[in-house]
Amino acid sequence: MTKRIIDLRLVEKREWPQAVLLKLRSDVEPLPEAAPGQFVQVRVDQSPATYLRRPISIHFIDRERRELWLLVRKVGAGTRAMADWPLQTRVNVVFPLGHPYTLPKASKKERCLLVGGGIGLAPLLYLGKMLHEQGHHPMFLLGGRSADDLIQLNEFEQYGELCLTTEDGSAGIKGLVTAHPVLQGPSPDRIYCCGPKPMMVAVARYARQKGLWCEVSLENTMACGIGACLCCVEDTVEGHRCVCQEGPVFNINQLKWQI
Amino acid sequence: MTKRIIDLRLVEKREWPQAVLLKLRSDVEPLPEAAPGQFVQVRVDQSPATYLRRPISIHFIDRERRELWLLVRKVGAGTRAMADWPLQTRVNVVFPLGHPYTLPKASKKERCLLVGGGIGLAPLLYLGKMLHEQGHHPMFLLGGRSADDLIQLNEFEQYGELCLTTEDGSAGIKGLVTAHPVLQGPSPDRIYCCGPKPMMVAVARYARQKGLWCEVSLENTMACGIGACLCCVEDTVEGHRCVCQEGPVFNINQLKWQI
Amino acid sequence: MLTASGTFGYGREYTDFIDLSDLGGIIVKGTTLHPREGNAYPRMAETPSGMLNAVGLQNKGVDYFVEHIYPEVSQYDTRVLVNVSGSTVDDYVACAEKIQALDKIPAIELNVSCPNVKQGGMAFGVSCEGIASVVGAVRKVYHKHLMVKLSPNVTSIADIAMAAEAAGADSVSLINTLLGMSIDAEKRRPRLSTVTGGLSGACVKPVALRMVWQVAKAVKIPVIGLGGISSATDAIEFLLAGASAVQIGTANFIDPAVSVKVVRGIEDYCERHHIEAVSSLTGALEI
Amino acid sequence: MLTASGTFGYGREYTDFIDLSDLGGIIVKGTTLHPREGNAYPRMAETPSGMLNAVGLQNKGVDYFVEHIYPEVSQYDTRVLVNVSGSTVDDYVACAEKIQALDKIPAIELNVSCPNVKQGGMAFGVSCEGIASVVGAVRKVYHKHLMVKLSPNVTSIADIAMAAEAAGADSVSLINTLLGMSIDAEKRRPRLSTVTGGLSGACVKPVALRMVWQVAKAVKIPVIGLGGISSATDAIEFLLAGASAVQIGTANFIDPAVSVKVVRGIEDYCERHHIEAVSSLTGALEI
Repeated sequence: MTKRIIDLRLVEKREWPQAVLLKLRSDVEPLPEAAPGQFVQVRVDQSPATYLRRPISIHFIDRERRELWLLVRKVGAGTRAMADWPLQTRVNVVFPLGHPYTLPKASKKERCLLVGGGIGLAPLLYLGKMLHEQGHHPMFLLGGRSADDLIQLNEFEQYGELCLTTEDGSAGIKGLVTAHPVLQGPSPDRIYCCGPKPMMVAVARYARQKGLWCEVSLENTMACGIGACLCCVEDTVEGHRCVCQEGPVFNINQLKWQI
Repeated sequence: MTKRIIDLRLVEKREWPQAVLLKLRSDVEPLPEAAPGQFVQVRVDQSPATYLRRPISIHFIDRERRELWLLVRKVGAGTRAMADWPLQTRVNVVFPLGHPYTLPKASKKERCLLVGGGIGLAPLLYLGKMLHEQGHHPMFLLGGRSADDLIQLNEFEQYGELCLTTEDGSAGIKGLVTAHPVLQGPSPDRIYCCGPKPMMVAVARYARQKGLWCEVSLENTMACGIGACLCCVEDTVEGHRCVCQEGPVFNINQLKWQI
Repeated sequence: MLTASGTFGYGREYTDFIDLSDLGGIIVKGTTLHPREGNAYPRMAETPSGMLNAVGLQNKGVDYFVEHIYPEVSQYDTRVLVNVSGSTVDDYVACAEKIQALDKIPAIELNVSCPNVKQGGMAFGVSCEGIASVVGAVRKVYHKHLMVKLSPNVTSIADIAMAAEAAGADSVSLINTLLGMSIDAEKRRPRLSTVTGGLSGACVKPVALRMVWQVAKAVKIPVIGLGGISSATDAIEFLLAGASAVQIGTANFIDPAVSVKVVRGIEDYCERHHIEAVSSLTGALEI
Repeated sequence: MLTASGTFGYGREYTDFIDLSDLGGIIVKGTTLHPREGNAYPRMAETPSGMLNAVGLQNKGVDYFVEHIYPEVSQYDTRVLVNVSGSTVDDYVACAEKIQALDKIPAIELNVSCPNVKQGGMAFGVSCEGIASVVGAVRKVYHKHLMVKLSPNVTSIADIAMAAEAAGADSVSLINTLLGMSIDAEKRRPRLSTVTGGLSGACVKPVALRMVWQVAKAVKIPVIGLGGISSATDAIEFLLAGASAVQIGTANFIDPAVSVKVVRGIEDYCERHHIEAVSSLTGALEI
């Protein structure tokens, strides 16, 4: 997949207390091919505090409308500036970047558990859609601090069953995702995970104990996003590897996490 | 006049090829007292290229509507970012700053010639209004490269007669302001001037030759705007003086210009 | 929390915006034995997240200060320190002696690091011998608190700080400005009349933090940190790196009320983190 | 126009965005005699108008380069230079010799200024004796163009440059990164695993320009300018200050096509100003 630098236009926006959904449209050319788990590097010129691009995972791609959807947690100067963008803002992005989630072969229908915590649910929508389209059976296990974090649920519902948890019990099961009873049921063929590191470690531990296939998506601090600066390295069984290029998605067996 | 740091709201905007008019309203409190020739320091957070505030002269104050009008030439990153502000933008300004134009005594009606070049016409609107209100007879001599530069004329007209020049002849007399025949007529009692330095030097030379009272407004590059950093100094007969504090308005006799 | 010399005038420039008694103190601008007109205009250029200045110690001289400024600033309900500059050791000494006679000035900040004046002190500030000669000479005649402001334009600022300490400094403040330059490509001319000038503002903060960290490990006297501080968070970073106090400089130009906001913000941080004494933050970086 | 070492990988990371033949050349990343895993994560912190990095010369060693990378990069239709780093003089010499054997590498850039590695070269780059020892030793064995990359973390970069010139350097490039530091005030921890790191990006441009100006006046060999260049205007400023060529570094991270835009922008500038040879801009600053 060829990486491109492309100007998009902000055509729709939806805001939650912690996050914002940005729908960016390509007016001129079709969007580049991209796969679930890949990310984009977004230029944020509107703030003196954002010198570097902001890496944001691909939430969804609507190929017909030439729309790239980003689900962004308002956490720092850059993401807050993005949330303040008025409609029609011209947004410069580099994409697709990074190594995507590994999809099962279409021939064998598999049960896939997609586990997302906080803003980590972002990449799972496009992943769920692709799995659903290929005839697999995605199930979404989404966790947050409170109901405020569990967003875009009507979108997720289109592609699979939802299992929800919140730490404060304001929606779904009270507790962390690992407390959800679905994990006590029949084992999935694959686990895809994205979220805060402690949550991913817990999910990886579950997978390791059950001997399940599991991929996680990391978000190490990065500069270039294209494997040039070597800043975002993760310590893997093959040594330091760039999260932006050889990740963000890694199989848990590649990582040297204590699990 | 007490200087204040105050948040205003952009309520109206009008754009020309080279300039933009920004009307900023105070929602909460009345605007501070300010006099013609004073300026404001505008914070421009929306661009990484604008670390310092931008000094902009007061174009007009509509006290009833609590509006401060700024007429801004789109010349650099800061002023272009200002021109891109959407309506409702919260704008942080420090004002009023600097030493204003000297108004004649209200008791004696004087003929005042207000000479503006390019964006230098900005401070003359509020000055013209104040002169007009006090019963003086302001006449505006406004010059630009082309008709595009001669803006807000319907506003100026409310307070006095207009004499126009353009370098390309697209409006008014073709040539510089000093070529306008009004300068060959009866001498005004006072000349107030603002514009590019060569134009102000030419006007100052005219005033000196005729022995006329003349004030000019300088726009030396400045940082603080309140007399603390000593960056914007002008060489005067009393030594280095801060344009932001002891100016921007100086009588030509205070300056060491070669006129 | 102090306001940095050369960025706060004589304090009165800011009284419309803040109450000076809310500050730990102010350091009034560089004062020299003889009056100085400073450098020619232009003296300032904006840079990415910072600015260059080349003011060149414009001031009316120490005698004018004593006679006309001191009576006013001595009334302030805050500590007033005087930044002392010079071209020769004798100048520094003479100037320091005159300030010492002023009851309400508890300390001077010796500026051995101004990059904008030929013989403006930076020559003293970039070698251990140079700094020892000035600090030692002033120490002999000046018996109140002697703060020495260090230049960052050196290979090892820790060595310079140790030399200042050995020569009798009571504290060091750092960093002064980094020597920089700005060019107008269209006009093919430098943007400052002096070609080079001193860089300050947010852009220098990473360098300043590093130097404070290095110096705090090297000396026993208090370190006062400055360089790009514009928020309480910035200030706390300097404390964690080893500063006992901080100065706010260029940020005063952007927000004339920033100094008070930083004071309040540090209080909030301490409350939020259950810290009783701000001083416990000094050097509390967990490596 | 070259792309700076450590910011352009081995060139292939950028071929989706630009045609390498549009560039004057690329400098591939710091290569050492032995493989290096580099520093632990985190290695990067964003700063106002810049970034700190502490990569620590991660690379697979010169033998891997010769065997696996060279065959690919030697096919590029652009000049390929190799940045050579080391911990000892012998390492530099051995590494340079191995690169010399590669036909399609016309020059090396000797990195005596990496701030992120203990014994990473910066110790050599901050004294005249240090730089003379490395440059002199490499010069004896390396007979192609020898560029030496200078550290800005020094009191007098002109002195260092003169020492490099005297020891046989064919050109000097500057500046490498400024040593800086970043702290997370909430966690009270440094943001880099190495505590300090190298500052680059737009924020350092004023310092880089000043140093290029100082060095260009001090040496006769060509000066290659870098430090915060992200536009043709920036590049032209360095040429006017005395650079014969420029490198683009951190800006490649923000706009992967910036290098080609700078090349085109310089052409536009020359056309607009009726300049026939770009070389006539070198040192053309009007003081």
